[in-house]
Amino acid sequence: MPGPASQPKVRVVTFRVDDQDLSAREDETLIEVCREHRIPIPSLCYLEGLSAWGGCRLCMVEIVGQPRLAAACSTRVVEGMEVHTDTERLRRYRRTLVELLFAERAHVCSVCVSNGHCELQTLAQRCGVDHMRMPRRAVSYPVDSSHEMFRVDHDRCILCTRCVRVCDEIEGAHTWDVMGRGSDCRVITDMAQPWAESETCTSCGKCVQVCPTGALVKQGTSVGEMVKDQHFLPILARRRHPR
Amino acid sequence: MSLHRPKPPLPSDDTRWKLVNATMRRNGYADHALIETLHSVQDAFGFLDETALRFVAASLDVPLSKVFGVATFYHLFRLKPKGRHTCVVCTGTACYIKGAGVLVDALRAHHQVEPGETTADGALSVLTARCVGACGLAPAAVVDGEVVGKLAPEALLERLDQLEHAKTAPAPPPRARAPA
Amino acid sequence: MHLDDLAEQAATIRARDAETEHEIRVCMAASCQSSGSGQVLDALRAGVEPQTQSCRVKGVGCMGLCSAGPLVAVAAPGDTLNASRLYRDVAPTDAPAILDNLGNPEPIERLHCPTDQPFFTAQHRIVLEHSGRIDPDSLDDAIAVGGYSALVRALTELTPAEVLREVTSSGLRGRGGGGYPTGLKWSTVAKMPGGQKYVVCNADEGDPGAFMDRAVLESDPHRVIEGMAIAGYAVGASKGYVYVRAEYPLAVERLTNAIRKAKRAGFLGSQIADTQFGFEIELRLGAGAFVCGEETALMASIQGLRGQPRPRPPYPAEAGLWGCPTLINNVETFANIAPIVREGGDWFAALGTEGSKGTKVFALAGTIVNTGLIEVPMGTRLAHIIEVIGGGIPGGGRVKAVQTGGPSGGCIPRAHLDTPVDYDSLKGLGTIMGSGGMIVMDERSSMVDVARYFMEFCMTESCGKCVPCRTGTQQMHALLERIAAAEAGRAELALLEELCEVVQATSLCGLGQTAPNPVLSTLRYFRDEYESRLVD
Amino acid sequence: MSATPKLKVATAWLDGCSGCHMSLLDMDQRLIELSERIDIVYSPLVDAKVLPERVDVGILEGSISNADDLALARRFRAHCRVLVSLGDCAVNGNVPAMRNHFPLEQVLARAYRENVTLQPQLPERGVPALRQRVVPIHGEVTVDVFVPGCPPSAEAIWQVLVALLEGRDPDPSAFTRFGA
Repeated sequence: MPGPASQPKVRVVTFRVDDQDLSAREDETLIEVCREHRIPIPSLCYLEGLSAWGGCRLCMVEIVGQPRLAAACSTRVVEGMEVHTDTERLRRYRRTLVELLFAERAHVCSVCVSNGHCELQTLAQRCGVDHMRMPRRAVSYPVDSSHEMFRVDHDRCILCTRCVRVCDEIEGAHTWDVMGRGSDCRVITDMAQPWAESETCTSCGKCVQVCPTGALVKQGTSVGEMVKDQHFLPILARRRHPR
Repeated sequence: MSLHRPKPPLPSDDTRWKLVNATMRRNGYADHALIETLHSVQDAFGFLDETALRFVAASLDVPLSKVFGVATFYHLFRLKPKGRHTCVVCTGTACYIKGAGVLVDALRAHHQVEPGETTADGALSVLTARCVGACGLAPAAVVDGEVVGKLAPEALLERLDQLEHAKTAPAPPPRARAPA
Repeated sequence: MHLDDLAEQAATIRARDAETEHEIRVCMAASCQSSGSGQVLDALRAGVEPQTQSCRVKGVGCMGLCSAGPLVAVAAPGDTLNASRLYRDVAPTDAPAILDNLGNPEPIERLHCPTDQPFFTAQHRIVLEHSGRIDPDSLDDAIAVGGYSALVRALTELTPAEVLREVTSSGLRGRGGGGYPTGLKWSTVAKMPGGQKYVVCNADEGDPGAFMDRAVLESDPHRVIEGMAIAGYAVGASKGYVYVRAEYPLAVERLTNAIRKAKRAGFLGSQIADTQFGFEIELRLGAGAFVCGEETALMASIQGLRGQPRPRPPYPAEAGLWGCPTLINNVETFANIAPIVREGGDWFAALGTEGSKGTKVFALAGTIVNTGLIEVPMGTRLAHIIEVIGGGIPGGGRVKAVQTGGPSGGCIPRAHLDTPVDYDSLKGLGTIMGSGGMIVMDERSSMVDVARYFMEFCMTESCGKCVPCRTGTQQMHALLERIAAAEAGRAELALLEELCEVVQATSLCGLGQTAPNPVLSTLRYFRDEYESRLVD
Repeated sequence: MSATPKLKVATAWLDGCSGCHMSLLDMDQRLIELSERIDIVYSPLVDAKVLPERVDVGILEGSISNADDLALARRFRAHCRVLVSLGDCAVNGNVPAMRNHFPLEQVLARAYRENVTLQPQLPERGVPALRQRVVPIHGEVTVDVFVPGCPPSAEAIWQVLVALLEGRDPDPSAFTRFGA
């Protein structure tokens, strides 16, 4: 018999996105509103149900009157704002960012278990990236197949930290984190030991499901067989952190 | 909800653990004392090994991966023991313009060691630093904690040779082992 | 404690000091210490023992002319640096000669470093007013020259709003690089609803070639503490952190010492100057990460996390340390506060230019005769700083370019040396004021190589969080290596420029957004150096 | 139709599996339509053994992995007005470039010594020398059109050729992607 919850006063604001008049609660971010209204804004680190990270920079948009671009995932809507999400300049930046990601590690789509179901691959096609102008960085990382159910292939990791956040914020285990700095960053389990030896991993597999690429996958999958299922995330997020 | 959080026992009876513990106690075993505590481990033991990282993680109740993430993010933290002597070549702008690169090359050629590494015999660790603030003495290096400036490569090599021959600097104490 | 009590205490100390005829000041800042000033101090002390009353030997902070260290000044107590007799390149064996010469009207010729040369006379010292005069480890010395009088005055005679008004009217802008109006920043934090607030001093001076903050901390630490406490009073914060580079052990030691002494004397702690205001300062050490100079990364580091920036807003003034309103200023900014409160905001605003008030401390380094620390009014022409104060290029060579702002800045070519140094003029030239590093380069320096050097810096210091900075700096560095080695063609130069634009526009924090600056500025002024290396 | 001169097309496969050429043949009856509008003047699929002086469209499959690949890519660039990178190997190195993770000596040892039971030896005669690193075509010569895919579908290749025939800029991303 719950009484009326004392709602903090949240205003509703109106604004314009790509010539479309919209309204939303002022505590919502641009990307939330755009996704709700099916205005496509690319992102590889944002995922509904996880905290915003602001790392991939693909969701940058133009706000009229602001000299700098804004990341839609970490910008709240403001009364009267006018947003452009798909200008020629933004398209060019996004293409370059996707190219940079492809060139950073050995993303070889043809032999990836996520081929055909990979967010990076799909985004490349959508952005019109048909080649990389810069050479691929000459590094490679070992594949950790020690876990009986899952596998991590760092060559396919884009450091979006979705796995880190889902493990910390939803599962509560905080098995994953990031080690190192710059391009040498790597996602790690516990003390960067083989996944199977992790003392904190509950083998829940959420990290695998939220991974946008073929970096975290199920064992026993072959090329193109790894299909991710993320429908659980908004549901669990609401249960864990009721608004 | 407050769950009981037991403090882990000290990894060994090495008294240096007490210094580490004191840092954590002074900060109320709060998770934000992590970097301070890692500094104190490194001051006491010279580097951060797995035993220490696990002890700190358990004491401050910080996830292992987070501790490892922090320890590897900051360039000052070392996960391997240092050599008997260290030579930090300053590669700040002023030193760079005045030939820090030549110093690094000389060390590479003469001691077969890359910056960030220790010679095979454990005698010398070579590091680079982004400006030690002695721009007036460029190019400068810090040899066993002492800043030496206006260096020609020959002078630096000679100075390092003297260190090894003199053997005056005490070797760092051996790393404490946890009781089996 | 009343202002009168403090003034009386200062007078007593000065009177006691004045009983000594000569004061021998030995620079004990890091650079002179590296040249052996510690042994000089010991030798002088050993020699002076029998004479006691007539002569006092003390270690002091930076006197500025680092390239001539160890520096020793012979003065009457209370004398300014310029009024003293200065000796350069002093060795411990020179101690007897210096002591023997105390009464002589003529200085020792072979050691003498005249203080009537432009390096000293053309400066205007506010931040460094006591640097090189007082013993940084002595609270008495600080009090004797008026230390903490601004704090006590603020607490006992001014309301927080009045302090804010002085800081705002002074026109002081942040000295850490961005140049954000300090008064505005303070007011924002002050306006946030009560509860826990923090004051943070950013002493993570990471620009290679910059050592202003280090010198202030090593020479006059109480001044920074005083500035922070005044800030705490003005914005309603009771706790402060100094985030200082671990690479500066001497600064850490002196600051620790100063905080302890200030606390014991009641300038920190609860009920300061018998008022209800309390303020504590805690030191936090960095661990070698340039990006921690960025304010959100710095706060993450204080909280024991990886020093990775987060998107702003919320700004630290609204939600900073542990989500509380937090004021972050750099060392030099805090060092300006006590004089502003003491002399008034209008006094400060009368110095400098229209948009940039007061003075600025610069670290002069590179290919220049006088390497060291200088303080000049905003608006001083670059040529004046380099040719007159800095003494020009050794051997009379020509300046090719001056680099300001470190890895976030750019190179100013010789043709623009007539520019006045202020925030807006430098911005117009495609560089920034930055924290005050000023590297002079002569004709031998390759601008492509300079750009490559700074890009390597940004690449290794990138935290790895955002894609453009993490991978973009790495690709730009690879392109610069190829251009420097004459392996790249026109298409690669075009790609470099494209990457500059993308990294600048899309990076998460200031480190990434400004990382292309050294490339863009050298391309702007020295494009021919790039093009002459292209192969096609 | 026959009034307009036919487009001269040359194709070659470098370091690849020839799958992209198979995909080209997968066009089925459209090949007949194509044959009325283009002439294949040089290709592993036809008998002509000399690359004509002037070619309208050159299509390269595979990456540049050895000395012969490089020579052929350069010849194509010199002779072709429009150069097309066909397939992932040509566009980004794909599988052949996976050997870049290892030094060339290790790659050769693995292929010709460690995994060979009968008379293990490095081939020296009659084979082109492998280059240290595998690069996509545009790593060495300028490329005009990139058609990713492993292999690109017959439809994608058709669309690209039709666009070139009609003098339009092809938009391969509308029909194909990396790994497709």
